[in-house]
Amino acid sequence: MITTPGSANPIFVNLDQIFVLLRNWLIGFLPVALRPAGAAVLGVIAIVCVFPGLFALTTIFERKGLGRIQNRIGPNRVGPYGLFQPLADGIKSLTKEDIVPLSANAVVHFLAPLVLVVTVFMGFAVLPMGRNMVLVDMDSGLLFFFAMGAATELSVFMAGWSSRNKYSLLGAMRAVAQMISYEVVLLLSSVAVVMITGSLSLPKIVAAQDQYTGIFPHWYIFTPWGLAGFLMYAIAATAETNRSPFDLPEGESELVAGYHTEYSGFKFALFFLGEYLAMFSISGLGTTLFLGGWSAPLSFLQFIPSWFWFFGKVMMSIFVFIWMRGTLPRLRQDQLMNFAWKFVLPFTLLNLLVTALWRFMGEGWQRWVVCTIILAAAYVAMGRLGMRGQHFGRRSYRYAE
Amino acid sequence: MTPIFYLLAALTLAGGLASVLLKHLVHCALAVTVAFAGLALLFLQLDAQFAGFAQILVYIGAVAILIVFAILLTRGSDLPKGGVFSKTWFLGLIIAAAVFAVMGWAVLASVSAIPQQNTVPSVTVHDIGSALVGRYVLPLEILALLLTAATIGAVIVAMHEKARPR
Amino acid sequence: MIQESTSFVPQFAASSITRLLWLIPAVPIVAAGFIALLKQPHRKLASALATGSLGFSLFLSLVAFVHVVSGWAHGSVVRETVSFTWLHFGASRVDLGWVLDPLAAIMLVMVSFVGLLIFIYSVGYMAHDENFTRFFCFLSLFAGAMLGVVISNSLLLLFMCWEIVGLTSYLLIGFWYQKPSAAAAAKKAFVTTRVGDIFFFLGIVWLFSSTGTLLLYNHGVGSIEPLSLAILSTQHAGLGLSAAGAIALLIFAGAVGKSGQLPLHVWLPDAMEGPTPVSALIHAATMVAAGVYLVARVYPLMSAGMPLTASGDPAGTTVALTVVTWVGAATAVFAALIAIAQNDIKRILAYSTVSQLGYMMAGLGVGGVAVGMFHLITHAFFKALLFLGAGSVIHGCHEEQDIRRMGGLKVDMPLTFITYTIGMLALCGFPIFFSGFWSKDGILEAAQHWSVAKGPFYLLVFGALLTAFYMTRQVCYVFLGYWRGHQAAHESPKIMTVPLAILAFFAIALGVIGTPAWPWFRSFLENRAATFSWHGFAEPGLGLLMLSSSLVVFLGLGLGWRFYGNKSPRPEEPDALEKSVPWLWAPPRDRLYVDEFYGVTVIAFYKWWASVADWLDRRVWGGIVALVAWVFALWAQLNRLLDINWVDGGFDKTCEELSEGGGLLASIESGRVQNYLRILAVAVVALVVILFWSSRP
Amino acid sequence: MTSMMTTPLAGYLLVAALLFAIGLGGALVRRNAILVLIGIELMLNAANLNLIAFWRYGPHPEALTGMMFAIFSIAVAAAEAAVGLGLVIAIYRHTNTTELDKIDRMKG
Repeated sequence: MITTPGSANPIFVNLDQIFVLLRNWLIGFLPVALRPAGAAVLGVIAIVCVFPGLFALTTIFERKGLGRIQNRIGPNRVGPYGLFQPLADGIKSLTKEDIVPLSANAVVHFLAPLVLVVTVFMGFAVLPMGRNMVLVDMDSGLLFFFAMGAATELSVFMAGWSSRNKYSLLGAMRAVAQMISYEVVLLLSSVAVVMITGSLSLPKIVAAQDQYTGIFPHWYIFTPWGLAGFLMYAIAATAETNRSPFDLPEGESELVAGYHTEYSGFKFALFFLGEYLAMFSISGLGTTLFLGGWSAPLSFLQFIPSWFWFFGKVMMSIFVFIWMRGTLPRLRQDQLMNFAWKFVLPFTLLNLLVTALWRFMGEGWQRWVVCTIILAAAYVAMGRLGMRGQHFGRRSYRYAE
Repeated sequence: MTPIFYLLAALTLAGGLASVLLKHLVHCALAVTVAFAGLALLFLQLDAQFAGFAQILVYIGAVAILIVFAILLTRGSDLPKGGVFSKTWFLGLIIAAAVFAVMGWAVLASVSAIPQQNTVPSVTVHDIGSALVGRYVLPLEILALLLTAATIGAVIVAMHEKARPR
Repeated sequence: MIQESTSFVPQFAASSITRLLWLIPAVPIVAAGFIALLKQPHRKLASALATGSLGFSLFLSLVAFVHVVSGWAHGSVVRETVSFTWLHFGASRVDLGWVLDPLAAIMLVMVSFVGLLIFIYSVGYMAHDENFTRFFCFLSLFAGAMLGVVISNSLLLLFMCWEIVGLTSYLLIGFWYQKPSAAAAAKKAFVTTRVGDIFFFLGIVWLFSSTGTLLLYNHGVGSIEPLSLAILSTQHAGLGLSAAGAIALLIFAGAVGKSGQLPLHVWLPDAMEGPTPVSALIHAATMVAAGVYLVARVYPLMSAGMPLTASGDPAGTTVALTVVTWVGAATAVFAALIAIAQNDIKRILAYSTVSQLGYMMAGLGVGGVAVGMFHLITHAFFKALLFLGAGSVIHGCHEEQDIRRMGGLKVDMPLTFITYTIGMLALCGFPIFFSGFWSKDGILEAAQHWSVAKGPFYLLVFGALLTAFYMTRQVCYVFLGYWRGHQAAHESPKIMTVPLAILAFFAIALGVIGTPAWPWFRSFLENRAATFSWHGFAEPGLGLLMLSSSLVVFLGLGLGWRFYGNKSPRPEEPDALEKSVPWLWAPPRDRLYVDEFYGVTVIAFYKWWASVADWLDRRVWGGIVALVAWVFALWAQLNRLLDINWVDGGFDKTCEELSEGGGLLASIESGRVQNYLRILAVAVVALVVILFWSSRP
Repeated sequence: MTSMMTTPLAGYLLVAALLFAIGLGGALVRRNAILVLIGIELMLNAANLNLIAFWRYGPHPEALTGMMFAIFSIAVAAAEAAVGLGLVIAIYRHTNTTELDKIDRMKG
């Protein structure tokens, strides 16, 4: 699926399509028969290079940002303002001894981080990162993405089980339970978008949102069902990537480090990488589904290249992740599960109904009113219902004072 | 018959065999996951993209995880004392072989009658969706009912004796 | 409730009070229903409900009475009826209804007034009983049913209320059913009155089949109105009786049962086992009077075919009335005789009641409705007074009923003494000042003029003598002399003495309306203008009669004083009369052997019959049954042998085979899943192989 | 044998048959109930492979029959796995074992 940029200015068009042009120029050196394979290889290389770099950047930003939130400086030794810290960390993890516990199941222990990283990388294949910038324009791209996401759970289990460590196993079980619970929500909130777009192909979904009324875009987040779906998606994504406040599987105070307690050196770095890549990919999907993907937020900003918007939105999402991590306390396991099955899931199912209503009510202001009212009423009612019988005492800051 | 087919078939069968023969139950579960993945790839090879991804999503993402959970909840990861194979394993083997023989015979005996259609079918997800809510809407609804019932049933069966003091 | 609907028999304009007449019995009955739902702690509410409802009934009765009196004063005959159809079957139908005429009006006032006083009295008397609310429930039900009897215009409705009265009488006599004697008395009362009721019911059925209606008054077509009576009195029923006479006798049998007349009087003295207010209400003032009232109500039937003089006065009598007269007179003397030798204060009063009821019956027989009814009314007041006084005495003497263990109570219980004495003098017929004198005198006068025989007159005079004698005896024993009981007696509370005082007032004052000078009562009942003139006393023979009856009373009083005055005998000492004439003493003490007579006749016969039936059952029918059973048992044995050797044998063999086969099959069902799977796989293989081989080209 | 395997469909069918046999064998020879379930899953998957293969090489792929069968079968298999494993867990709680030759009591 080839789309043309909205701006007519050739400079901006070329800037927008610069990576596509670059690839086309590069595969021009290959014989025609090998060109598709070459394009694929180039795409894979690009992804494999870009996202780990982004990962490095993100770690330093996260540590700095968290430091800022927690009123400290953060890393500041390596390079200017500690900017080369990720490099130092990378070198360190590569040179550290790879420890495998004696009773561990060595093969599984070795395979677990690989499976994780590979499946997470696979997910990027279907994400449109800019206009015409998608590795595989698959008809059922969304399904592929979730299929790959489902496979990561297995790697988590493999890591936890093979370590032969109680903490690891418990962390893995928690992680798997949590991921399964929230994956349902993740999927169902995405289904709403599919219902409206009528396609599982991510480029088509973005293209459907790349339209404007006046200067405002047709992003799905700007509809009642889209907003509700996006909020549910964001919650589920946070849980799916084991980020705070849903970071129970790695709760340091209880489980040391969860399923990768027994990992060190490069394997640990792979896990670390895998988690951040998962964060990127899930942010990318969220961006694609609800935030208009690579489309510009206002119509007159279309001259700015589409890939800039995509990565900008992803980084904004990452910022929100970091922000939440620095702000919210960790949940309890039962709270987490109750929240998933008793609030988020029912609300997402209702959102599906509302989406169907939206789809079949036709154009007009009525559907805005009806859908908003239903969702707001459901939100209030379910919130009240969920909070019934819950009593919060006055918060005590005994230790903080 | 492409090399990729042989590769995938070998992977699948190896996964299946390993899942049956390995001593450790968790290894079996992981091996069966490999078999599932191989099957999914075979589906892709057969141009059934949707079915392939659904296979991964359901079997690797759900069934394999369920199996693993069941293993851990029943302490299946410990090795049993009396060996993993039943006393009548030889009989079982013969029966399985007989089944394969019969089926293989059936397949090979009917090669000439097997239809042959080598054009790649152009089936999109959209078509599948339309078929699901069109021609196959009744099975779909029944399936939804079945899944709901199964969910409730599984929950009830699994929590049934929770109240009994251990 | 009764609506103005098509089932209403068209009426001439009945006054509104007549339309509302049904409320008089209905309100107490509904109140009884409410009280039945109350628990024991709600005593006040229960008593308030009962007395309130009866007070309401009294108010309505007074309104009805005033309505009738004013109608009578204007010279019109007041007999208003309201009726409605209860049942249709085929061509015939049963109408029920109520009537308001002078007879009903006067009875209504009497029953509700005396009843109300007794209700009030009961609040004090039963205050400590643990079944207080039940008592008032029964009392209320009784009062309602009794009022229903009074207003009934249909013999069937009357009979229903009559039976409810019987039921409540049973319940109230047996109120203290823990006492075996009370339970037995209740049973006796119930069974004995049933005997009379059967005849009564037969009479009703006969009447219905003859006249086709059970309404008494129905604008000329009622069953006791001239049209029907003319037919009835010409029909012959055998034994020289007309149909009217026969029916009247059957109905009278019911009255005999209810009013304790001679053959069936045995239950009444025993009924004294009930609480004293019950004795006063049921067995003195109202229920027993129902029999008399019934005879009065159907008096036209009783007197059907009576020869009349040219002026319309009765010139003879009928068979039915003759029987009524003789039975009444005999009862009067018979019961008075027994009363002489009784020692239980209530039992004496009970026999006195029987005796007085005899007077009423005789009065009805010889003098018509007015004579009998006047004695009924006065008797109701003074007998209620006496019973309540006796209750007060019993209450004050700590539930002591034996007059030999009392004495000297005039000091301890002055109010009771005064009122009791008034009642006693009224009962004796003390001249001039007491109502009893005038009513009894009326009866005696009528008896003297009775054309058929003089026997009843002499019997009644003798009864008056005996009455004065035994009442004197009782009063001397109870109030004079010195105290012979265990604990000191005490006066009763106000709630009991005030009704006594009111009743005492009426025991004196009621005589005014029945003197020969101003026969208001008689005129009222007979629909004549009441005129006052001293010439009433100037009737030939009347002065002599009054004088002689007064003399008889004084003689009785004097004899009583002679034997018992101020003696204060010890309880274990023989009676004064027994000491002087011992041969005369034993029969009345033993109640003239009536119970024993029944014991050796009726009851013995039933026992003999029962034993015969028992023998028949055991020997004859039992033998036949046993024979049949034996035949069947033999057949069953044969069957059993057949079963065991033939059927069972074959069946067992089959079962064995089956269970063996089942065992074989069960060994496949090992419970091992893999076994099943294996078998399944083998079966599939076999199936496929067979399939392919069979379809080989 | 290779000479007979002239068509790709036959190859897929043979692979499916072999997978089925492996699954059956696993279900027959292993003692653990969970493994029996794994074997059953394998058999189901072999059937799915058959269905997909027939759909792909059948005369009317656009009718989607085989594909739909496979998709429904996948969904049913998920339900079957959930209930089956729930049963295994319940049985384990009851008898404290998952070894099938020890679980042969016919009443609870």
